[in-house]
Amino acid sequence: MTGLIKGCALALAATICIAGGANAQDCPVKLGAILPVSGPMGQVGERISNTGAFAVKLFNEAGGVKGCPVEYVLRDTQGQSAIGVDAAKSLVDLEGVAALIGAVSSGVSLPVLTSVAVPSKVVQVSCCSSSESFTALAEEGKTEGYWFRTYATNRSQSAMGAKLAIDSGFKKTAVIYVNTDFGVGLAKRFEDDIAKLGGTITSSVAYNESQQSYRAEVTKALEGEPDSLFLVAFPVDGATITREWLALGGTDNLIVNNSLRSDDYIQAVGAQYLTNLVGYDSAQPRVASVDTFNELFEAEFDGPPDGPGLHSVFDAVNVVLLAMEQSDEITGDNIREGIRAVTADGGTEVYPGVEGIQRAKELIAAGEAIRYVGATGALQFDANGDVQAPKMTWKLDGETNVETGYMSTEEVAELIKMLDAN
Amino acid sequence: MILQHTADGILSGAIIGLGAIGLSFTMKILRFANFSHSELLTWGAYFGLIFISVATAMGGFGGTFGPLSFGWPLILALVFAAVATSLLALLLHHLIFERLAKVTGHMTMVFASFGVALLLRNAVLLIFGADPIYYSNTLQFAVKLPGNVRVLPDQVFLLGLTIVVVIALHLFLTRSRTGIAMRATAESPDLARVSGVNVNNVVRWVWVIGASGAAVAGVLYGLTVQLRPELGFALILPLFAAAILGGAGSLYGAVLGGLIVGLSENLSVMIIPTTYKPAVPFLLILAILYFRPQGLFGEKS
Amino acid sequence: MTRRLTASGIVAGYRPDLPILHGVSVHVDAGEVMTIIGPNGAGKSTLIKAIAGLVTVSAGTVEIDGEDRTGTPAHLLAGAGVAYVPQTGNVFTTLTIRENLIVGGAALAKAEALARIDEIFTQYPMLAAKRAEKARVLSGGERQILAIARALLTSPRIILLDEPTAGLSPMAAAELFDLVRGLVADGAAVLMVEQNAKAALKMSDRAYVLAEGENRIDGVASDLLENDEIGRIFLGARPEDVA
Amino acid sequence: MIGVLSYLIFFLILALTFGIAVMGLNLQWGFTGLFNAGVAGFLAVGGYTHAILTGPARDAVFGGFELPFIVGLLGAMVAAGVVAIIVGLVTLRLRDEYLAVATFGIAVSIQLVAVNWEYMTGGTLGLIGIPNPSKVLADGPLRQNAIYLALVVGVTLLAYIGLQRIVQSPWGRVLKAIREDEVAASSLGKNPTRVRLEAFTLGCSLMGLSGALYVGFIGFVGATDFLPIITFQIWTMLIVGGSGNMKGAILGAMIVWGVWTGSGFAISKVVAPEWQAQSGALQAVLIGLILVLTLLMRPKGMIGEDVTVSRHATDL
Repeated sequence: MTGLIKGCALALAATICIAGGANAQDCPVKLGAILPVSGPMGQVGERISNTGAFAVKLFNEAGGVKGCPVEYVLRDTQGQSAIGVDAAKSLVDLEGVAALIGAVSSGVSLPVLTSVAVPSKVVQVSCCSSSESFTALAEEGKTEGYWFRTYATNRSQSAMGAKLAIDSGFKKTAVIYVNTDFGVGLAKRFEDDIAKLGGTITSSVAYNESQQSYRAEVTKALEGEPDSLFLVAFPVDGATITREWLALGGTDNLIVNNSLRSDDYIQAVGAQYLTNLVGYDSAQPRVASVDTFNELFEAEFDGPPDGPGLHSVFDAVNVVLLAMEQSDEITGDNIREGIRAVTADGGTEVYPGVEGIQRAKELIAAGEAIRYVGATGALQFDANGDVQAPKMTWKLDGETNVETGYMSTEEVAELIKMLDAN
Repeated sequence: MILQHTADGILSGAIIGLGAIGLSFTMKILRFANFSHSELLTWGAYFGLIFISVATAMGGFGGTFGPLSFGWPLILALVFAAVATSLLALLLHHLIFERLAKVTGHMTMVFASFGVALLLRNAVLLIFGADPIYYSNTLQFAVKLPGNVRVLPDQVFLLGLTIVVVIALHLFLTRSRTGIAMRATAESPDLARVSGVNVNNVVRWVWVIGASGAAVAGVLYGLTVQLRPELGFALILPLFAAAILGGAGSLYGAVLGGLIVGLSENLSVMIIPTTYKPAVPFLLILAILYFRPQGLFGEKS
Repeated sequence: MTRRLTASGIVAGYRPDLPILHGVSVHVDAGEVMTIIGPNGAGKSTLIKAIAGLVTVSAGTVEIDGEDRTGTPAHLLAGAGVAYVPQTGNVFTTLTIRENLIVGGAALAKAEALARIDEIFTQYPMLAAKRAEKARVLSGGERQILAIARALLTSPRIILLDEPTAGLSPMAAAELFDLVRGLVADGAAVLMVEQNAKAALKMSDRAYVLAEGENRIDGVASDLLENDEIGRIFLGARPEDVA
Repeated sequence: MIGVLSYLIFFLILALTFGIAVMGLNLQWGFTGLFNAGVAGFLAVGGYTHAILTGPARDAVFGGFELPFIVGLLGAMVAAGVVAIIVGLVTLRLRDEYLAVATFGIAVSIQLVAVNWEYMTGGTLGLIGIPNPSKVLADGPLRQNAIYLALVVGVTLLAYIGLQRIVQSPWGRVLKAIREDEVAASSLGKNPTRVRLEAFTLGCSLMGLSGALYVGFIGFVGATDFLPIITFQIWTMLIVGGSGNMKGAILGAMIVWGVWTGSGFAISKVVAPEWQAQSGALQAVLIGLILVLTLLMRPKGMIGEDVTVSRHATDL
């Protein structure tokens, strides 16, 4: 067994070496991020990560948390659960972070939550995980309140998709959806919702991600001669499917889910082929805070913040940092309470950006309540850590996407209530 | 819809068949399952992209052929990709596989091929990024054939090119001394050696043919769909299924195997959920290994 | 008389740590048929493969026409006038007869090879008649002839035969031995491994007896036919080995 | 230093959990010469079985038997073993590289089943709330993880000692004989196919056990937990540690998992966040390089085989 003991010693030494910098000092304040910057979700993950880093940068320009600069410590999950869990654990234990941003896919966020965040009493805020399993876990009390997400769940998305199809006058809709918890959940709900609104589904076809071609799926979805296609996909695969769909003679009456409101998707397909496309997206409420974020983002990245998870990761970072600012001592428990405090009704509204954050810090210092209103508008976390968001609909005008409709949080809630009642 | 699925199957089968030729030869002559072969498709596609980008930057050669979405640059890109991918394969052979073959057994080379696959795939990611790329952003619309079947003109070209490649390879294998030596080596390397065949040379030719086939398949695949770093990786099982189905070392076997795999995949969605489609090549592998381990065209050992 | 082949102190095996030959020495002169006999597992085939360059020689030397060729790759030996016909799998069954011969001429320039193939076809009309057929259709005896014809294509000076008569009818075996005698008459040297010791000794000039990877006895073939010790060496082996 | 200790415990839990699968693979490859390219599939079978047996009941999903932890572990071994027997009966008489391709396909197919068979696996949502026994026994993540580590160490030792006995038994010698020369082994009256099947099954059971320990620790199992790349990671562990040696298997697991997490840690320290997408690819390149270089420079791994017998020298 000497080899084994040597191995242990080696691993121990290595861990201590690399952990040399870790300690419990107050400055800088560390914020952990676990995101898939490489692997199948790399393209999406990288933009999300950069936006998160941007939020931290702005916060630091406003003076940081409690006078300390914030360090954004990113670890790559590569989309693998074991690597994500390990990364989260090392952020918590070795870097001493009190809050985690991430992950993107629910398959990584869930194990991180159950095996790292909750046991270590660390807050985890995801920008993008949409699985209904989180709500179920929270209802069972197993998240202990450490779980939040700034991303609206599937319920409102399917309702929007169905409403959009009916409002556009489509009668027979085909569905092609990504075979993940996100896509499956959304497609199922959509089928129910559109039936209640009087539409029909000609076929509903799941696809596995990262295939080179989707001819078989597209051909199958073309059966029954649909007059429209509801596409639930991410930009890369979504573009492939759309191109094959159009090339094979599919209708250009497309309804797309929120993650396809992205330049990557539109450029890859070609805007000239997408004149009849309609889409919806969460967020973008009619408040100044959203414009503030959009301007900040454009100035930093030379392009609009179109793409999945960008608004929501920005807000995830901000609510966590404000919650830290609000706390006497930066602990997971305090952040957990703080997030609810800085998003509670009745506080003075504060916006993102250097000035907004500075104002928030002044108010907190003065002992006044604040209400953060950010890139996704006024966040309202329910008991399970979920948010509802207002919705918008959009289409393309030339190469740029323009808003065609808006539903406030209340209107969305009413739509869902109507659908659920039938 | 069965006609449409059949047409789709034949067209995707042609690409799988082209890609599988090299894999089949590697399994037979180099005697190991090369899991990095599919990455040569990826590299071939990206080499083609480099050529087209440079050609376009230099003013291009202008125009497209009739209903096809491309012109001369793509034809030349096919040649360039085949040459460049062959050089890459020879480099891998020289740096890794040849050395390993000297010191260890062929199964160790399978391990190594997995490592090489990981290296090649991530190198593409590093150099070209994860975003999908198109040779041409113009969308080509399908032509309606009798029986309500829709095919893209590019895909018809692809099918034709596959037939040309197979005929050329057939002539090479039956007419040239190198081709005959290659078939001899496939059957018995030792007997070939004592007959005066330089087996090392033959092995290099195997890499060149395999890499060229992979490069052509990769470019054509990139043409009909798009380029991304996982292009080849997603095809591993279909390629192996085609090679094993046809019988290791068999040219026609690989191409026919590719067609069968393409057809089965596309027709399968009529009876099973589309999400189980990736398992179809695997089921074919199991079936053929169970009933006819030497493959359809393979020689019994 | 010219010394064609000298192998001295050969140590060889399929794995470096498990040598099968422990220092075997043999030599063959021009115009000579030399036979190696011995019980199963004596290392006869290994020796012949070591000389042909198929088995790595870890100690000892192989000289061909006075030149040290130890460790030369098999395909270069073929060009240097060494021909080897293995016991099994001695033709390419998936190739046509003509293609088999083309492979046999791999070490020659193309025109020369084609000319030699024509000569062979004149010499063996049976092969010419079936030139476009796959070798797998040939009978055992026909395959043996094709195998030797393929080996002869380079006009070798040293011919290594591993059990050429295995599986052949007595008549076919006799024909084959005639063929072999004809080869040495033209100045080649033949080194042959045979299980059929008696028949082989009858048509050989000299012979070596190997056992357990070592030289045991050697001498003029006709003397060995009467040597009692041979029986003892073969004891424990299958009875037909000494038949 | 509490943090370092806490992370170290966590690291060892995962590394040793993988180590058990590496030992299973070692039995198959290092001792029997069986090329199993479907490790991820057998981990998944074990993980899901454990989750089904020990997890809480859910609507519209099979299972939720809430059985004791140990039953989950044993059940995982049995399930993985049964799958191995079915797979083995079809594939084990094949040539090596066909076995590699077939097992690779099995892993892909098992993952497809995991994603799509909602009634059994929870589909894309996975199975949540799998109880971790250490949570009942102690308070606080450090103590809980320490208890779980003790459990994993115990299981690792059991597996190690058991395997050592097995490979040194007459049966173990038959394994090596088959690996070295199948024809010779069968001429000695051993049925190589049967012995290979036994070794394959036992090795896969260990992979099932490893999957169960992982799921029991994480408390969740989902379809993305057992991607094909896991197979590659487990292999690299075996090659780096040295195949044919159980100590090497465990050591290799620690080294490779250490490099993987260590390089991730180092990248997060050194590389600016906006460049990390490239770094992730570099990390994969690093592991690929380690594997290829180990094969080229040190084919016997960190620890060579117990008894040196040169291997597969006759393969070519």
